[in-house]
This record gives sequence, structure tokens and C-alpha cells, in this order.
Amino acid sequence: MSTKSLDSALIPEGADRCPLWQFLLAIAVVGAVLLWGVYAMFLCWFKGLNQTNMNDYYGFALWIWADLAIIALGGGAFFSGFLKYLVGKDELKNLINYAVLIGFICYSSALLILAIDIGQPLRGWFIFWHANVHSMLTEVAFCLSCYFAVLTIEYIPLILENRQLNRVAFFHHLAHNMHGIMAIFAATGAFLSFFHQGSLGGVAGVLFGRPFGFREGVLIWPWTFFLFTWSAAACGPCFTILVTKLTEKITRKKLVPDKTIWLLAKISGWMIGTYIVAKIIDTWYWATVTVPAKGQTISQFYSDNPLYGMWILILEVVICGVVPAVILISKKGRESNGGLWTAVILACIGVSLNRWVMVLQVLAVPVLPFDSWAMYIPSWQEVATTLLPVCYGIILIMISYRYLPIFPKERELNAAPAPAPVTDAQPEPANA
Amino acid sequence: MSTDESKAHEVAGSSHSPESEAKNGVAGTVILFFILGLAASLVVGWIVFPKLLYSQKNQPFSFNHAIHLDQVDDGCASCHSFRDDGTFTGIPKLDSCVGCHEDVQGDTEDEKIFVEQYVQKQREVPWLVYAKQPPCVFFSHAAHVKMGKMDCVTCHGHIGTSTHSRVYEQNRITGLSRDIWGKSIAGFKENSWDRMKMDDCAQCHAVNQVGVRRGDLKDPVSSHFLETVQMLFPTSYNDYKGTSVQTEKDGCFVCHK
Amino acid sequence: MKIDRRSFLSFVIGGAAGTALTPLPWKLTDDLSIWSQNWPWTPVPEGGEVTYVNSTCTLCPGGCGITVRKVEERVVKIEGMAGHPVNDGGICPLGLAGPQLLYGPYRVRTPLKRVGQRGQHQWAPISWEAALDEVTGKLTELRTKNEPQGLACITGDGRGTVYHLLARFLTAYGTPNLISAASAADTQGQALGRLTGIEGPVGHDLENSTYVLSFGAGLLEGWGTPARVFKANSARVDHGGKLIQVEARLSNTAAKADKWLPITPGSEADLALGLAAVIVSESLYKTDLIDDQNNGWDAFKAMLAETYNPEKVSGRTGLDKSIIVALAREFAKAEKPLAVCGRGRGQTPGSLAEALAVASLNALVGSIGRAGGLWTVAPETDTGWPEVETDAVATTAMAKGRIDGAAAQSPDRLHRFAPAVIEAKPYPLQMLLVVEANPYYGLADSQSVKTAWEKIPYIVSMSSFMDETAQNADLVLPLHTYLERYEDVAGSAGFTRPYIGLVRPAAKPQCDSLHPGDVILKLAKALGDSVAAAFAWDDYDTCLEETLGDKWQVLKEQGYWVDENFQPPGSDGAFKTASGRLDFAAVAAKNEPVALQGEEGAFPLVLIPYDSMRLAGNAIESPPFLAKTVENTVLKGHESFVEINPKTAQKLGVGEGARAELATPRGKAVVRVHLYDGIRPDVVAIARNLGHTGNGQYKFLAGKGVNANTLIAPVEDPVSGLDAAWGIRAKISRI
Amino acid sequence: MKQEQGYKKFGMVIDLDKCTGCGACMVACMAENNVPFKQDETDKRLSITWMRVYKLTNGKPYPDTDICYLPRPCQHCEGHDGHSPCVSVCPATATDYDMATGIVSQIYTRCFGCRYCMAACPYHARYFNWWDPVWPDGMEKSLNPNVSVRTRGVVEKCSFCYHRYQLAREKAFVEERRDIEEGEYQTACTQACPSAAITFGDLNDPSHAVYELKKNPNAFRLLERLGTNTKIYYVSSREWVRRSGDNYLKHEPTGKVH
Repeated sequence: MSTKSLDSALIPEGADRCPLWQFLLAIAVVGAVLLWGVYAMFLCWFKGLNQTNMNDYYGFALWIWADLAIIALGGGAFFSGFLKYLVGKDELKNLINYAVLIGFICYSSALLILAIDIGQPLRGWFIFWHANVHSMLTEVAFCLSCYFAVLTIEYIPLILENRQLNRVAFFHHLAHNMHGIMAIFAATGAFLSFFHQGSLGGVAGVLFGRPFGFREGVLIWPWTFFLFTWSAAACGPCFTILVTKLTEKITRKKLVPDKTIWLLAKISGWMIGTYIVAKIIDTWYWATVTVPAKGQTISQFYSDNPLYGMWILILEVVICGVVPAVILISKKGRESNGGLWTAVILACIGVSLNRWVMVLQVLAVPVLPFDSWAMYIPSWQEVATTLLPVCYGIILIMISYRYLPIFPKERELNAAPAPAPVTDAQPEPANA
Repeated sequence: MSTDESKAHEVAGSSHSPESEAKNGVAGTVILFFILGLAASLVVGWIVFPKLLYSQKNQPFSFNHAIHLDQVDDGCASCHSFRDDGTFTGIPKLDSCVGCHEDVQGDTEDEKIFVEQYVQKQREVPWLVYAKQPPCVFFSHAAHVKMGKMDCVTCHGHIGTSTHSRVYEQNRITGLSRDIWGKSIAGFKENSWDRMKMDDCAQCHAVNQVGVRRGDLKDPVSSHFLETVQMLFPTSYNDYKGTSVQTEKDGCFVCHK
Repeated sequence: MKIDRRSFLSFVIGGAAGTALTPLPWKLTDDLSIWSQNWPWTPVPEGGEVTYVNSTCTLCPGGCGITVRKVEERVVKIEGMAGHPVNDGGICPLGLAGPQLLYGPYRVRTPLKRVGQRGQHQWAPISWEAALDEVTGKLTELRTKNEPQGLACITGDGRGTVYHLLARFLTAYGTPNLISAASAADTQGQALGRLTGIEGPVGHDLENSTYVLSFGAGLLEGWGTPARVFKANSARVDHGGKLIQVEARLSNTAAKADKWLPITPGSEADLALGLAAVIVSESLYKTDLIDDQNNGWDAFKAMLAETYNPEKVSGRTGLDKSIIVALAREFAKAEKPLAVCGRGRGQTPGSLAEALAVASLNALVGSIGRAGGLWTVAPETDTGWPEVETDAVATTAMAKGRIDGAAAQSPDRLHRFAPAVIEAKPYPLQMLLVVEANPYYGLADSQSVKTAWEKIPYIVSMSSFMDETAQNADLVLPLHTYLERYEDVAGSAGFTRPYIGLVRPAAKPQCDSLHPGDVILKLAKALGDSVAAAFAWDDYDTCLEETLGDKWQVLKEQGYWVDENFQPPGSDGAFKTASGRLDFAAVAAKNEPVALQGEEGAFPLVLIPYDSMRLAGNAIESPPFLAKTVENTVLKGHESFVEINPKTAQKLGVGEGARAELATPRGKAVVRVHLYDGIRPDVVAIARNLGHTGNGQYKFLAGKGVNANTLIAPVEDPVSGLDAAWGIRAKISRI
Repeated sequence: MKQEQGYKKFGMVIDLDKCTGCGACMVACMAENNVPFKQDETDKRLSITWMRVYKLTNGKPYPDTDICYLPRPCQHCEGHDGHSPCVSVCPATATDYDMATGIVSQIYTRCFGCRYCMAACPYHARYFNWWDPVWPDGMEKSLNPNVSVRTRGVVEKCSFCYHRYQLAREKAFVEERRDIEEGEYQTACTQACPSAAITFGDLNDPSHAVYELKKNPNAFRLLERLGTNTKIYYVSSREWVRRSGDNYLKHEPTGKVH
């Protein structure tokens, strides 16, 4: 059968999709950037990390930031899963598939970036085989890969629900049964996420040689451990909403009922709100107790350098923390289109900025009194390899959206008479 | 994440009937091929792979340990000795052989090669060392032989009684001697000398409690913890603790350089 | 049964399942990681028997004892020789990097004949026979034209058997032009000689001095014998001795000193005599050594009182009068005071007036020929070789005088070489032989050196390394390095006793090279007649052994020889002067301080090249390890930095790291600015020993930074006739 | 923490009044430990020097300016109970703290280059091999067989010349001695320093020079307030130098802060 008919055969029944050429063109465009990233990735693997602008002062840089950021943003998956299956917010079933897909993308990307970031990829497995239980990174590696496995399991039934695959009885039943036990995976996922999100926070928090990142805490966990989990749970859903909104804009379709979005937004709002309060307390304690005890003042961390000023703290905590919290908590705020957009974007920026500060600024701040600030600008190879997963994500979303019933309410929300714009998907016969 | 149940069933139903006839036959072939694949891969993995992994090399000429051991009075140490600075000479240099081998002894081909190719040309013999460890390893013969009073056989096996040099097998990937991983591709060992991997060193060090005990090192909390563990699972916890805070074995630098 | 997609799929699944049950995936994973732990392209040094060779370092005039660690045949490390009289286990960074010189890619591997333009690095490897034939040919040609004096020879070390062989060869050949570089030690020797009447190298007993007053001497930047001076400095710290550093820049020495006196650069002599004036006027001086009966002393006193009273000196030095007086008293009253001079490493001779002033200061406080003071060390003993019998050609040529105009006994005047060649006076130079020296890089005023080079028809460089001089020669003869040969090092710079260090081969020759001594002997043999007749030895090693005579055994055994029962001349108060006491006549005589080049209007600043332990001196290109230690405020990428005071920088409108043009009457260079509070606002400093132009694929310091010699030029001292320049007027402008 | 009997605790006392910043320690270290070199080493954040000599200045304008050099090897932090900043974060146990010697190891073949330890070290004592090490033809001959050559992509740092300890012990063993003398184990930098500014030995052993030297009232350690509990003691008679050794709030006096 021809490509065209194969294409239309795979598209979920009754779903309108743009013509194949449009679809392929878009894939090609994004794919080009992706290939650029792949090229850079191989440069890093074969020529080594001298391809980056990292140095002995900046051993962690753009990549680790990207890792922490996308994992935080991917937090929507575990948290909405947690809400639907454990808390029982059934309304979220309209969004859960997409949340899982986004999570899957974020986590697979994180693992990929880690594989590029280490100096000896062929020995990467040592982190499991020779694990050092004291290290936060070990905890990250284990939980990260386990949770990725969980996400994969959560993603599989979606694939199986593809119109063609679903014809196969075995796959059909497999998918069906997997749905049945999904709650267990969601629970496992939530549990694992709690730890790796946290241990990512621990990464900087345990560095008692780096007063800027160091935090006191309970047992082996510094406060950042809990703050990271919290912020991921708070801002992850915002990213899910943001991506959903974007998809709706691009496809010019209503894909998820507002009710669902608003519910998630509301929960997210409260989470951000409570998180930001905790964050403020943490910052205050750190600035007034922890740091002075090491002989430094908070002002030292935000002066004598070309980039890091108090503005970054205000931007993170107030503009990208308090503001979105207020918007999302207020009914008017989250139900107004503009309000929702602003809030989720700010929240996403906020959490990403937080990750940047907790990794890159930690390294930039001089600790030895006779040392100086370390500044860093990523090389094109770093940028390209960081864009790589973004493109891969977009492509995976495009394919999944086109061929899989990601949005259960799509048909209903775009019922027949819906006057679709001309540029939107052509009616079936035209394709045949 | 179920979507629309009714739809799912109907889809399944429609896809069900047409295929049911062929089903049994299909199932048969499927299983058959599964077994075929299984068998093939097992053969490749257990028999073909080891053959490919190691290259076979011959020593410059065969050496007869047994004969030499009879001639000397100080056993292995007669030829494999220590220098004054405590380092180990390993395989003796030519000049310690020329004493007897200035000209051909006996009529073996190997002897002829040795004298004519090496002794007379004053070239050192490029022996392939079976027990050669990777460059990251520091091994002190002095510590094991002089302090530990260990017997050569423990690590080197009964090479002293060998009458000829066996084939030297070299791992094509790592370039190391096969003796390090051991003859058994699965990594099993019966004798202490069958394998020379890090775990073997570590195990022996632990059993013989080489490092300093650090039971007394523990701060109260963790020592109580350890006592409890020992009480609950007597087998799980051997009271020997190496001095490495992280591994609780010996410090990594004891064997690594 | 048809094989459809499903059967294939199940085959694959079965295969996968099976593979997981075999060692294959797991062993592969493990082996790959082991492979990554030592990639085939990463070298693995072979182990083996460790041996040590005691030898002597020749990388600077210090002649430290070194212990070379070898693994089988490989030299892996050089360490200071424990218990050695000069450095007792200590060693400098350059000495430590020695193996990198031995094995480095900048070695000359075989005799090379120039094929392209000079300096274009186009060479044809030739055999030693061919090379020596060519040189012999050129030399014979000169002699047949009765112009052997047309040959000049520049050599690095002015001591030892190799030098004497060279001197003997040139005498027999018939040229007076054997020139080696003079240093601050020569000036100090002259100065001291004028007071004591005794000629010879100077020794400073820093170990026993309790109060060191340094007039710009870079005690901790490589002055004298670093390893020895450093040790002495640490001893001083332990015993609470004092160090006062008089210098325009906060050098490492100044930083370690108890007091740093940044006086007007060039007024050192004034300060020394100013202190003398106070000491005399307050009669704090020790009379026992001084001849205060003759008119020299009266003249001296008169001069001090008139020209060097604290007021005037304060004016010239910029030091407060009270400081001068206090310093003079402190110095005079110290238990064992010692005043030293010789700027930086003391590689340039410097002004005699200054050396005299400092010497007289020591004389006044009785520190000459006494413990903790300075004295003349008996010059190296005569070789004991028979007099050379020169033929007519040689004799007549020898009478024609040297191109550098140096008299028989006075030190060589290498700084005059370039001008003399350019002006072709007293006669044109037709051939230049350079032996283990790098004048093309190392001589001040590079531009005129370049011009002179173009005027020399034929240039041969005998060198272990492809240095600038070798690169610009017509023929390069590779020599053994000090780690591949025997040699004697006669004397250690500034050491207080007669000393000989034995250089011993630690490694087999790495290249197709020869011993310089053997090259000379071969050339002599090839020239035949009277030249050949002058040399009785078949090879250098026998020559060395014979020459050292009874010392040879000692040297063989312990690697060095020291005159244990050496007594400083005059320590008994008997100097070789009319009265047997120190004669101040010379100091009293008019000794003009040497003026800087360039006038203040156009060049408001003073440029001072400074030495650093982290950059090799003696025109050697620093090996990689040494290059690694160079701070990024001295060199960054390919650019040199100049140190200037932030105030000055502000006036000029340049900030940290800014590019600027540094101009002097002799040259221009683009440099970057490093703001340094530890430097006088009227001074700008640049590091010496950068800006090498080595070729080849590896460039560790080659082609990086500015060669200070392109910016400065010699200024001849009217009295000593040596180069007295220590800096030059300069201008910095932003670009 | 309590001093354990029978355990050595190697450390240094560096006299900053004697250190002249000549760099001999750096070169000795490079030569002893097969430290690689590149053609451009002027970017100090990409330049491997296990021992680095810092140039400190009192920041005062001319003529009150003063400078001091501070050699910085790995500080071999003991932290609390051997949990030094870098050691506890290494995910693959490529670095450990050995109670028997107090030395922080680095196993290059175990390290897979995540660089977390570098982020953890406030002294920048850890260096990453961004490039493949290259020795121009023939120069590899001067490599020391007692120290393994590192490949690209791993972290390396000062080991207190542990191999010298091993060799000293081997000598002792063949001489039927269990223990070694103070002089038998000295680091390359200590041995090379022409100013004898570095003293190395067992901080727990009263018969070793460092035992008394570390008690000097002018002795201090870098960033003590972070609880890194280092084994490198510095001595300086200049107050501003001692103050540069740690972070202090304006009103706080130099030295121990309680």
C-alpha cells in the first residue's frame, strides 16, 4: 500500500490530521536541528569533552543544568499520575497520557545527556556496578533509570492503542490489562520520583565545600532534597499544561477539557505557593545562619561579577515563584486564558532558573578568599547537544499525536460541525 | 489510561475471527523459531565468542621450568629474586642465564633458538608474561612473599613444574593476558591461581584481614548499628573492616597506582 | 511452513534471550571498559631496575649537583644531589625539567645543511664527515688567504676544559676572536679587584651573613646559583637574619625581604655611597681592613661628604633622609653585613660605578674576605697544557686585535659584536662559529644583531637544540646534551670556594650528535699542521681525564671537587695593594653612573626587563614543564604582559588585560597590560626569556610573547667597557 | 575526631615565609607523576598542575603592596570521619579516604569522568583530562613507571606521591622491617623545594617534624570553617596572609572562630 494510505491507516479513527507532506516537512525541519545535535554528540564522544567550554572550575555546566531542568519539568508525569491513581482525581485521565508522553521524553533526554556528559561513556555503568551509596549521584542514577523504565511501561499501552497494532488481539489485551495495573506503576513512579528529584536537589545541597550550594537538613538529606521534589511536583504540571496549550495552538484544536486543565492548574498553584514559602524560609535561614557560619555574606554571592546579581534571586523567587502561585490559586487568574499562559510560563522559567542557580552559580562563586569568579559560556557543541533532545521530543510528540489516541476527548471536543480552518487537516477522501 | 472500552472490544472482535484458523500452525512455527534463535545464540555465546575474543601467541621458544628447578637450590627465588630496593626482578635478564647457556646445552630446538637468537646476539628474550597485570595495578611481591610469607603457587599455580611454555592467549579488546580473567569464560575458579581479577585480590585481603582493623574507628552511632546488624544477621557481617572509609576494604591505593 | 515476519521476530527474540544467558554481552561490556581504561594510544612506561647517576647541571652557571634517576636505559627524573656542597639536594625548576631537554622534539637530530634562505628552516641532513669537511674547507680557505682573524667564535660558558680546548684551537688557528658573554659577576670581580688588587671570580658568603642589603640583586629570581641562594635565604629566615631589597619593582626577592625600598631606578650607586657617607661621617666603619693613610681614602671621604650627603642622596633616590641614615646605621652595626648587587639574575654586567659603590660599602663594614662577606675566589687553576706553537699565519693574525676591542686580560665585550660586524671594523668578519650559545636570541638590540648576521658570509652553530642561532646558521652541528656526555664545570656562580663539578653521561646519545670537545679535536686534526700539532689527545674524555689529573679520582667517586681548606685572599688583612689594605682610590675616582637610552620627553617611562625562576635564562627555550608554571599574568596565549602601576594605567587609559603598544628607542611591541601595585608608577616591567621563535610542530613557548632584547640595547660602561644597560626609556600607548 | 592508635596521618607543613614561588615543587610533581602537558598552558583553568602555586596579594596600593606565594597540593581533607567533600560524592567509588594513611586516593581507571568531585572541591585541587595526553616522539621515555598514565576523560589529583610510600615499604619489607623511617617517604615536591619550605610526615607521629611544626601559633589551614579538616598546614608570620586562608566576616578576628 502507498505511504499515503499507510499513513491514513495509522491515524486514529475519526481524528483529523494535517496532510502528510505538511507533517513530513515539519519533521524534516526539526530533524535538521536534531541531526546537528547528533553531529555534536559524536564530536563529544570521539574527540572528548574538550569540545565543550567546560573547564576545571566549571566541571558541571549547561548539560547538567539541562538535565536538572528537564527532569523538574518532566515531574508533571509522576505528579499527575500520583494525583489520578493515588489521590483519585479521575478528571485528570484526559491529560494523563500526554503527561506520561512528556515525562517519557524528558527522562529519556536526561539519560542521553548524561551519557554525553561523562568523560568515559564506556564506563558509565560503573555507577551501578561500583555504586557508592554515599553519593547523591548514585541515588539519581538508580531512581532515574528505574523511573524511566516505569515511564516506558506507562507509554507502551499508548503505542499499542494505535489503530493497526490494536487489531492484534494479543496487543489489544496486553494494552487493556496494562491499563488495569497502571495504578501500581504510577505509585512506584511517584515513589521513585520523590527520591531522584530529591537527590538531584541533594547534588548541590551536600557540597559542604561550597557554601553557596550547601544546605543543612535531616539525616543524609539536605533541605534542597525536599525543595527539589516539591518544586518539580509544583512546576512539572505547569510544563504539562504549557505543552498541551502549545499543542492545541499548533493543531488549532481543543484537545483537553478546560475543567481538567483548571484542576491541574489549581493544584499546581497551591503547590507552587507552598513551595515558594518553603523556599523563602530556606533562603532566609541559609543567608542568615548557614553562610555567615562559613565566614561569608550573601552579598558576596551576588556581587563582583558580570552576571549573578540579586536580580536572579528576585526573578526566581518573586517573579517566577510568588506571581504564578497567586495567579493559579485565584480562580479568575487560572481560568483567564492570559493568566494561565503567564503563570505556567513563569513557573517553568522559575524552576529552570532555580536549577541553573543550584548548579552553575554554585561553581561560579569563589570559595578561596584569593580565588575569583568563574564565568562560562557554552560552546556550540554544548548548545547543539542540548537542543538535540528538544527536537527529539518535538518529533516524538508529533508522531505520537498523529498516530496515537493521546487525547481521549479529542473526538468529542472537535465533534463534526466544528468549523475547522482551511489549512487544517483535509477530509479523508482527498487523501485516498 | 483506558480510553473507550466498548470501542476497544469491538476492534478486538473484528480483528479476531479471520486469523483463528492459521493460529495453531503459526504458534508452532513461532515456538520453533524461538528455540532455534535460543540455541543458535547459546552456541555463539559459549563456544564461538571465546574463540574469537582471544588471540593465540607462542612464546619466543618453549621454556622448561622443571629442569631448571632441579638445577637450582633456592627454588623459584634462585632466578626470580628481589633487588636491594625491594622491587621484584620478575623474569630474569639474559646475563643471569649466560652463565650456563654460553653455548648450546643438549639438543632441543628451543635451546638452539635461545642461544643462537638471543644469547649470542645479546638480545633480551621478549617473553609474553602470563601474569602481567594492567598498568593501573601496583603489586608488591615483597609485601606478599616477604611479609605475607605467601607461596608462589598461590597465585602462579604449579608453573614451576611445567616442562614447556603453554600458548599465551591475549584478549583482543583489552590486550591483557587471559590468565587475568581466567580460563573459564564464565569466570568460575576452582584454584586460587585460576583467576587474577581485582575481586580475587580483595577477597584474599579480606579473608586474611590484611588491612588494619577499623572496628575501633567507628563513631558510637555506627558501631552500635553494626553490632545490631551482626546480632540480627550473624553471617552477613564479618567483623573485619578495611581502612577505606568508602569501601570498608583496604584503601584503593594499596593495589592501584 | 513459511517464514513470515512473526517467525523471524520470534527467532530474534529467542536469540536475544539466549544471548543474555551467555557471557557474551557481559564480558564484552567489561572488556570494553577495560579497553577504555588504557587506550592503545596512551603510552605505558615500562618498569625495570632503577639506578641513579650523580652528575652536574650545566643549564646555568650554578653547576648544581644532580642525581639522575633511570629506569633501565630511560632517564625518568632529575633530582638535586643530597649532600652536595653547592646545592645539597636543592634544585631549581629548570634543572628538574632537564629530561624534557634530553628527549624533547627541539633537539637537532643530525648535522644539518641549510638549503633554503637563512632562517627559513629548510635543511638537508648530512653526514658528520660531510659536515666537518665543509667546515674544514671554509677554515682552510681563510688561513690560505692569511685571514684567519676573519673567524670569530661565540661560546656560552667561559670556563672548563671545552672552553680551553676551543681557545687553544682558535689560537693555533690564528684568531683572537673567542668571545663569551660577560655577566654581573665580571663587573663585581673588577670592582672588588680595584679595592683589593686581587683578580678573580667573586664569592658571596650568604650562608653566614646576618644582614643582606641587596641593590636590585634578584636573589630569588635566579641570581648566582638559585638552589644555593634559596637555601641560604631559608637559613636566614630560620636565624632571623635580615634582608633589605632595593628595587623599583616588588620582585619575589623584595616580597620576601624584611624591607622593600623602591628607589628611583638607576640611583642604586648613589644610595650605596649615601649609606657609606653616613657610615664614614658617623665613623661606624671598621678600620682594620681599610688603608686610611693614603690620599685615596681622603678623596673618597671628601667625595662622600660633598656629593653623597643624605640630603643629596635623598633627592636622587627619592628615599627619605631618615630612612637612609637609619639603614646605614643598621647595616654598619649588623653582626655580619653583606651588600650585593647585579640586577635580576645578574646576566648583564651592569655599571662598574654601582659595583664599586657596593664593594666599598662592604669594605667599610669589614665584610671583605671575612665570613658572611664577599671575596675573590681563586680563579680556576691552569690547565697545565703546553704553550701553543702558532705558525706565522696565526701569529700575524693574532696580532690584529679582537673585533670586540677587548684587551688581553679584560672580560670579553660581546655587546660590541654586532656593531663591529656591521661596520666591518677593525676588519670584516667572514665566518662565525657559535658553540653552545644563542646570541641571535640572547643579545640585546635584536635588530642590529639581525643586520650583523646578514653581513656574515658563513655561520656554523654547534648546538644540541634547534635554537634561534641554529635556525639562522648555514650549518648546524648537533652536540650531546649535558645528560649524554662528560665535562667539567669549573666553579659555581657566587660560590665561596674553588669548585669543580663533573658532568657524567646518564643516557646514551639520543641523536647523531658529538661531544663539542671531540668536534674541536676532529677539526684540528682535519686542519693539520700546527693546528693539529697543538692537540695531543685522541678524544675529549682522555683530554678531560689528563687535564683534571689528581682531581679525576675524587670527581669520579663523589661527582665534585671542592678546595676544602681554601682561605679567602686577604682574610688575613693582606690584600694585593701597595699597603696590603683596601685602597679606595678607585672608588674615589670619577665613576659616572650610566645614563639610560632615550630622552624623557618622548619616553616618559622606564622599561625594566625582569627575570623569573619560571622562565629559563641563558637564552634556553623553557621546556614544557617550566612553561606550564608561567603565570597567566605574564603570558596568555601568544601575548606577553607588561606590569604597570594602576595609577599609571589610569593615566594611559588602559585596564587589566588591555592591549597596548610598548615603544622604546630600539623597538616596538604589542603587549597586554597587567596592573600591578608592586611597581613604581614611573616604571614598566616585562619578563625576560619569552618570545622564542622555535620551529617544528610542537610550540610550547616558541612563538609566544615578546623577546625583551628586541626593545633594549647595550650601553657601554666608560670604565669597564662592559654593557651597563639595565633598562631603557619607554612609552606605552593604548591601541 | 579522636586520634586512632596505629594509624598514620600524612600531611604537610608549608612555611610561606620561606616559599619563594619559584615553581620547583610544581615541576617536580609533574615530572614525578607523569602529568601531561599541552602546547598552550596559559589558560590555568585547563592546565593540570597537581601542585599549584597561588600568588596572594594584600591588595594595598604602592608602596604598601605585599605578595606571598601559596603552594596548593591536594589538601587530603579528612572532613568528619573520613568523609571528605570529594570522596563522599563520587558515585563510582573512584576515590576513597584511607584511615591507614589519611590519604585521599584517586583511581583513574575507576573514574568515568562525571566531575562531581571537582564541583565538590573548594580548593580546585582536582583536574580533568579534557584532552588525550600527548608526548611528542621520544618524550614518553621520561615517563615514570610507578605512576600510571591517565587517559582522556578522567579526573586526577595529587596523591601525596603514594607510590613513593609503596616503594619505601617494599624496601622495608625485604629488610624484614614492618615500618618505614620518616626520611624514607617524602613527596617529590618536598624533596625538590630548594627553600626547604615544605615539611612532610606523619601528623600523628611525635617523632616526625610535622608533629611539632603544625602547632606553630602562626599555622593555619585553608577554609577550616568549612569543616574540610585538611592535612596541609601553612605557616606565615604575616597576618594578612593568615587571613587570606579562610573567609571571615568583617568583625571577626583572624584565626580560630568559635
